[in-house]
Amino acid sequence: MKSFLKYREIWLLAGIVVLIGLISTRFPGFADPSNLRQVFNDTSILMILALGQMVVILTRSIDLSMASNLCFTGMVVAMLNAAHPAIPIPVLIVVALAVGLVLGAINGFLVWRLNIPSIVVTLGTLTIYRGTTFVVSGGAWVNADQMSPDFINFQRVAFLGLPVLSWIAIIVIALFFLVMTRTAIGRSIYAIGVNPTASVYAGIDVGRTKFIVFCISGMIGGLAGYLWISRYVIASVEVANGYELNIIAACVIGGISIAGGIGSVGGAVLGALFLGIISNALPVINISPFWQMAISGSAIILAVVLNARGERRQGRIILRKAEAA
Amino acid sequence: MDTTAQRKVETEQSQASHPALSARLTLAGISKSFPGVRALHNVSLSLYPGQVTALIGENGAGKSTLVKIMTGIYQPDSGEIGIDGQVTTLPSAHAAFGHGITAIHQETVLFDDLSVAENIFLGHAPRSRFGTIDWRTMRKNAREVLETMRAGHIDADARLKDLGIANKHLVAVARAMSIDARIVIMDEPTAALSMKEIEELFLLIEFLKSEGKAVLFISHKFDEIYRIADRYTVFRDGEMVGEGMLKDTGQNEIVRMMVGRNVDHIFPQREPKIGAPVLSVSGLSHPTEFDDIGFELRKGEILGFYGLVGAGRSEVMQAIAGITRTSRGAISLDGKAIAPKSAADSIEAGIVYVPEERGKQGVVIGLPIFQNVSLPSLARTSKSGVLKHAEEFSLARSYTERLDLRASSLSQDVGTLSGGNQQKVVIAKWLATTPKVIILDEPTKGIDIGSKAAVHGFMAELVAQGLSVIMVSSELPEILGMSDRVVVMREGRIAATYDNKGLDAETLVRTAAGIAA
Amino acid sequence: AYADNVKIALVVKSLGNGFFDAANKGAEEAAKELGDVDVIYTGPTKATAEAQIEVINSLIAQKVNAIAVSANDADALVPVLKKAMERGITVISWDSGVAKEGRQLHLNPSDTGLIGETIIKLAADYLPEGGDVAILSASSTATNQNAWIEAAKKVLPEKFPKIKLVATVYGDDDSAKSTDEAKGLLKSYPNLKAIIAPTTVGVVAAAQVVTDENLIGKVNVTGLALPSEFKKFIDNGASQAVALWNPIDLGYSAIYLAHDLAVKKEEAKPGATLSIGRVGKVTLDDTNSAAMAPPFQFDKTNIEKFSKIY
Amino acid sequence: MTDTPAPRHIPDRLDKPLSSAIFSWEALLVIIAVAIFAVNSVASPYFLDPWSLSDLTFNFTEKGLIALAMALLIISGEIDLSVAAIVALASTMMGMAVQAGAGTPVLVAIGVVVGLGCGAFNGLLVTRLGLPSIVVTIGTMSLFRGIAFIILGDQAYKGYPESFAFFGQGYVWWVFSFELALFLVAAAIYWFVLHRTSFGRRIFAIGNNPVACQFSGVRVDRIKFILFCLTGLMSGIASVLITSRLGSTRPSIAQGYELEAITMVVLGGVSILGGAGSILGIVLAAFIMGLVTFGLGLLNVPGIVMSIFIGLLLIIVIALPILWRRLREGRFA
Ligand SMILES: Nc1ncnc2c1ncn2[C@@H]1O[C@H](COP(=O)(O)OP(=O)(O)OP(=O)(O)O)[C@@H](O)[C@H]1O
Ligand SMILES: Nc1ncnc2c1ncn2[C@@H]1O[C@H](COP(=O)(O)OP(=O)(O)OP(=O)(O)O)[C@@H](O)[C@H]1O
Ligand SMILES: [Mg+2]
Ligand SMILES: [Mg+2]
Repeated sequence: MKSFLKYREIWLLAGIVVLIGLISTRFPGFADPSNLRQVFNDTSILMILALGQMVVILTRSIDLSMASNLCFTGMVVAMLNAAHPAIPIPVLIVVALAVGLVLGAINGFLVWRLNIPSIVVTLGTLTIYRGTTFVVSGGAWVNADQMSPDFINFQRVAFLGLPVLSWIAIIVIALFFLVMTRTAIGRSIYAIGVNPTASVYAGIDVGRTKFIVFCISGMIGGLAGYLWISRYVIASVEVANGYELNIIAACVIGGISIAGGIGSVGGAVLGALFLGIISNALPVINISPFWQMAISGSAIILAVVLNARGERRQGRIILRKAEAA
Repeated sequence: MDTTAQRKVETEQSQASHPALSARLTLAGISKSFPGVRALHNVSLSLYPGQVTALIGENGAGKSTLVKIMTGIYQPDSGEIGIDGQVTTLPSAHAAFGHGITAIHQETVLFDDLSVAENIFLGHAPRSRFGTIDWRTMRKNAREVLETMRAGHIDADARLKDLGIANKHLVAVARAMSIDARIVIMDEPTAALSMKEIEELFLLIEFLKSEGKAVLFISHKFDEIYRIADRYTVFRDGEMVGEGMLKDTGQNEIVRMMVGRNVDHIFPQREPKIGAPVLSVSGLSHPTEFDDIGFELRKGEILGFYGLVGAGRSEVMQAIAGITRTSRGAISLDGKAIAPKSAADSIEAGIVYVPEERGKQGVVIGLPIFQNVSLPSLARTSKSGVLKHAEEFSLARSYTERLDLRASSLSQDVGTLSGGNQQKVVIAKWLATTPKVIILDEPTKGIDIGSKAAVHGFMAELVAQGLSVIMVSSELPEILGMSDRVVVMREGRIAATYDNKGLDAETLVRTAAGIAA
Repeated sequence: AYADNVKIALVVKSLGNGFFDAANKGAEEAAKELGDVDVIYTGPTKATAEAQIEVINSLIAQKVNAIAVSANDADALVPVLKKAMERGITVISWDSGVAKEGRQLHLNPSDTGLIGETIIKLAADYLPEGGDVAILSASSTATNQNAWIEAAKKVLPEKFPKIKLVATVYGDDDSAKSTDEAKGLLKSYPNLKAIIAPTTVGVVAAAQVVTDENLIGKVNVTGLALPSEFKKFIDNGASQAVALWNPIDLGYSAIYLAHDLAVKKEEAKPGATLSIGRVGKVTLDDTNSAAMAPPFQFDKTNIEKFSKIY
Repeated sequence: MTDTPAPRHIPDRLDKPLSSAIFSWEALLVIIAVAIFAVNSVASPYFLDPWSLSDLTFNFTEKGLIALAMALLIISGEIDLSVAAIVALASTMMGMAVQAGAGTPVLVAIGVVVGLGCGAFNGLLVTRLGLPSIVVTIGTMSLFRGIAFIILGDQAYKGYPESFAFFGQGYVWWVFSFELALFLVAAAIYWFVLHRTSFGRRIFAIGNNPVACQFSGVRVDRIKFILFCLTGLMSGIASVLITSRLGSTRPSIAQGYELEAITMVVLGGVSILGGAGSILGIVLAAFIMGLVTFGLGLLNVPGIVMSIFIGLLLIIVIALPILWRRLREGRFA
């Protein structure tokens, strides 16, 4: 019996193909490889963020502070760049990862050591991190002119036909895939989501694993912070306001169960891609922008309904077993 | 774990029949308290290689708590743990693992959405050269472990979710086997198993003994204890009250140690006054779980339902109680057709179902005892929707005291009660609805001998008052001792219905297993 | 003596916006000039009407003498501002207006019609042959943007017959959404010659997209932008020119007018002419609105200079 | 048979130590509220003014009304993130009715009914299809507000009748606004329902163990459905108030209210995991949030800095009892 997860992802992939097909009937160029490459690039940040959120959701937690973390880290990195344009970009990326890690670690620490539910912790830090961005920046923006050309262009450099941003996404996806399927920590993350009590009995340190998971989502938030700011070339307090829900929506559409333990890297990536395609396509197929919200809302509901369908319809089936025997 | 200061402790060998044998694990002077409850007080226990030690005690005596201390899940407030004569600590489940201590816990604790192989190897999966998990070797090893346990029929790639309950239990055992354990703890492993699987488990325990492992075996069933265990330790109210070799000690003596008095569990003598049919079921079917179920329950009768675990008895009962939907069939109560769509409907009609899985379906952990008891009877303990606390308390008291509940107050969270005492709350809760028909699904699962007698006595009282009882049980003595008639189910269908006059155990077992006499 | 100072609140759409910070500079300048004024520079961080109302409520409680507000919503603020006026507080709106019953006067940064015309003209100046243009606005609920777009549409047929406005989209003053919308425009209208973004977030996003897609020289981005934020794109050629009024003057004038109404008890009625210090004079129209000055254009020749100022 | 001894007597309840009352959540909130009140009075000379205090209540009444119903929903183990979107949709519908010439009673009815309808829609999705509510309502959050955007686009509805203004701007007596009065009355009703009725008891039970409740004859789905409807209804009522207070409707109305309402609920001591909480806590939390935002507003602290305070307050208030317990148990890490 083949794994059920694969089944779900194939459906999602099919859904995406159909979606692209539909869009192509109204906008022929949409399915061109060059355009799809661009859609992938445009969705890269969301994919990265969705992966970070995924590991958190898998452990039955949630990180509502990712977008605020992104905003804060982005601002820090942008200000650093504005003040010291000589700092090389790789160093800035390390700084972004480190700042994000610290913010994630704060969440993780509160969840781990004080046992506060993650939704409460991150509901709090959601406002705290964004507020701190305001304090740190004094409310001022960092704009394109203050950023160094390297800062802005790093992710845009083409390498083997793809911009660096796309490559970063590909590397992150590969890393997550490796970690989630091939390492003890990855499997612990699943185990905790499936059955936290059993995990304790199996010798997994649930608290510490949750801490690690928040560190991961924090680092991802930080990385996304740099990528976001250098992509949209403006750092302000408003950056990615409310984006946390998009990230969660991508996970949900990707079949990651909010109850933990179920979901895969492929699902998260496809879920993000699905949302990315919608937001990319609506403007080009001349659907009034006012419809966009309702459409993505409906897509989320549809995805949940379909996922739940697949998840159920599993009885014990005593009779059939009896017949087979 | 070697960093802890190590020091010799003298091992107690006072009554060991092999004075030369030294204990593999010794617990000395262990105490553990929870807020308001002293679970363990200055208890000691020794486990010897190649021997099975039975840990015996009433519900709430502290057995599971001790198991959790031995597996690093709880930390003792005081006391010493010695392994192979070295004092050590078990700060985490991982540390216990490292000492080769493994346990099958009272509540099955496994991972539904992971594969069988992963369930067995989670936390100690084989690694590849790069330090990543080697799935191929893991699956191979899983198959090997299952083979050695004679459970090769379990697919190592299957998701645990898709296994039957007994097979899940075997996976739990396989997990314990998969690490090279030196100390194996089994906390009521047989509670959810059928006869056949219990036999297989015992073979396994014999195998473990022969391999020189030290085994701790917890059960409330004396026949099992005497069959498999070599030595015993008895706990009462969190204290150790005796230990020794089973072959030197009679059951009555142990029971006296356990409860501090004589309990001779004989099933209550009843003078059944069987009346007209109360509940009749015909042609009841479910698309996938059971087919064409038909029987009658009469006034003042105890109808036993016997079968192997997974025969579908619980499913049928849940359908009668309105919890699962049926595809076909009719149910009538007192001659009137009923079609309950929810438990609320059936309770209103006068049929109650006392579920089998108490943690999941029975108690509401987080609410105090009295609120648990009054939950299905809220309509009676409130007036036009407004609660009347005094009535809730008196309702709760009258039922819990009759079942000899051990609790410090009725406002205590049920979650802080021991498994058996929770079961009493569960029974009290449904009895308090004053039903016409009560369906008890494994009513004495995990209940100690004294309370068992109380439950059985209570059942007898109920039918004497004119109630009708359906008792689903996998325990043969209970079925034979309590039922007026016995329905045997096999694979979702009724295999036979017997009158309990001169009925013998063998007939039942053969019918349940589908082996012709 | 300090307590006797006139307290004037400069309420902006949202804090942390370069435009309003510049306006505050002007406000402080006016306060210094007038001598007896304390400026309270405040506003919500989220650009919503509800948040702005909370701010105004606390200003009413502080018994400020005057409130000069740039509104997030022309209608939703009316009740609370009416309440302020009932409690004797002078209320004017500036930049983004409030409906007539909610304020004593409104100071437009510039004439609405003129802004509408300017944003089209900025595009048309560099399109002698004419062509397709599109507008990328802020949020669909922004009062002033909507008014400008309306005005722009009105002047198109007569004054700029060769310019074809093919679409109006909304980026919600959110970089990511504005970027998506700008990309969408470029995909849907391959012949697009200019994107007009009368909002500072949108114009930056559009210019960055044009830069990224190597369309500099093919698509011209224009609109309203703060020189300091936009300099890069004038420099790299993604934009030929943008326009804006002087936010410093705007803040200065708002405080001046509020002070005159609150202290000198000038009456705000249609036709009245009020002085705004060094900026000059304004005359109120029949909705009690006045326009400060025509928009000022920035291009390669002067962006360097102004980017240092605001 | 067995020589069973006489059954032991189990007392109703043990006497609780006084400290457990003193260190209850509500007590903690009262202390915080009083402290903030005192600080505000000292920090700003304008604070202790009846009209200021009255204006202050507008900062929380609408969200507070939603929080009351949300508290019940969260106690039952569900959540509704779509409340603010319901407010927007209900307001939009009222706006449409105004354009069609509806009078005040019809408007109120429409607001309430639309709210109820949206709540029922959420409830159906969650109970009938068995979907997780957090996900469903993330979806309906976009859907409901999306519909408002489709209807209104870049337009606004205004022209609400004079008499409609009373709900959001009127006063029942002196400085006591209609909104405040409504909030207090609603809080009293919710208190009674949650803490004194069998319905309330079932809500707690469901939050702790829905399966056991189902087996116990509690109509779990029906109760959850009712709670979603109630939450929708309260959002509808809040929509009437806020629309009346603003005198106009835009699709972006009440943006972000969902998180503020949830913050209020959590600050009020409701367990986000379900099964525990009290209405008194919610009322106190509502006042605290109003006091903090208004007090800082009087000092002209920017809103975003206030939000840092609220975020810190949330975490600290949740963390304090935990730290206190650890301190007492002597296992302070
Ligand atoms: N987490 C806990 N919090 C509070 N009290 C507890 C907790 N766990 C166990 N107890 C209490 O400790 C005592 C011992 O419980 P334990 O589960 O060890 O009993 P047991 O001997 O395993 O009983 P059973 O045969 O019913 O399983 C009981 O009084 C129980 O109420
Ligand atoms: N494959 C399974 N997965 C999960 N739970 C199971 C499975 N098989 C059995 N169970 C659980 O075990 C219990 C018994 O199952 P079932 O109703 O099929 O058999 P039964 O004849 O009533 O057996 P029992 O002797 O345990 O009462 C049920 O409550 C069910 O939830
Ligand atoms: Mg136990
Ligand atoms: Mg069963």
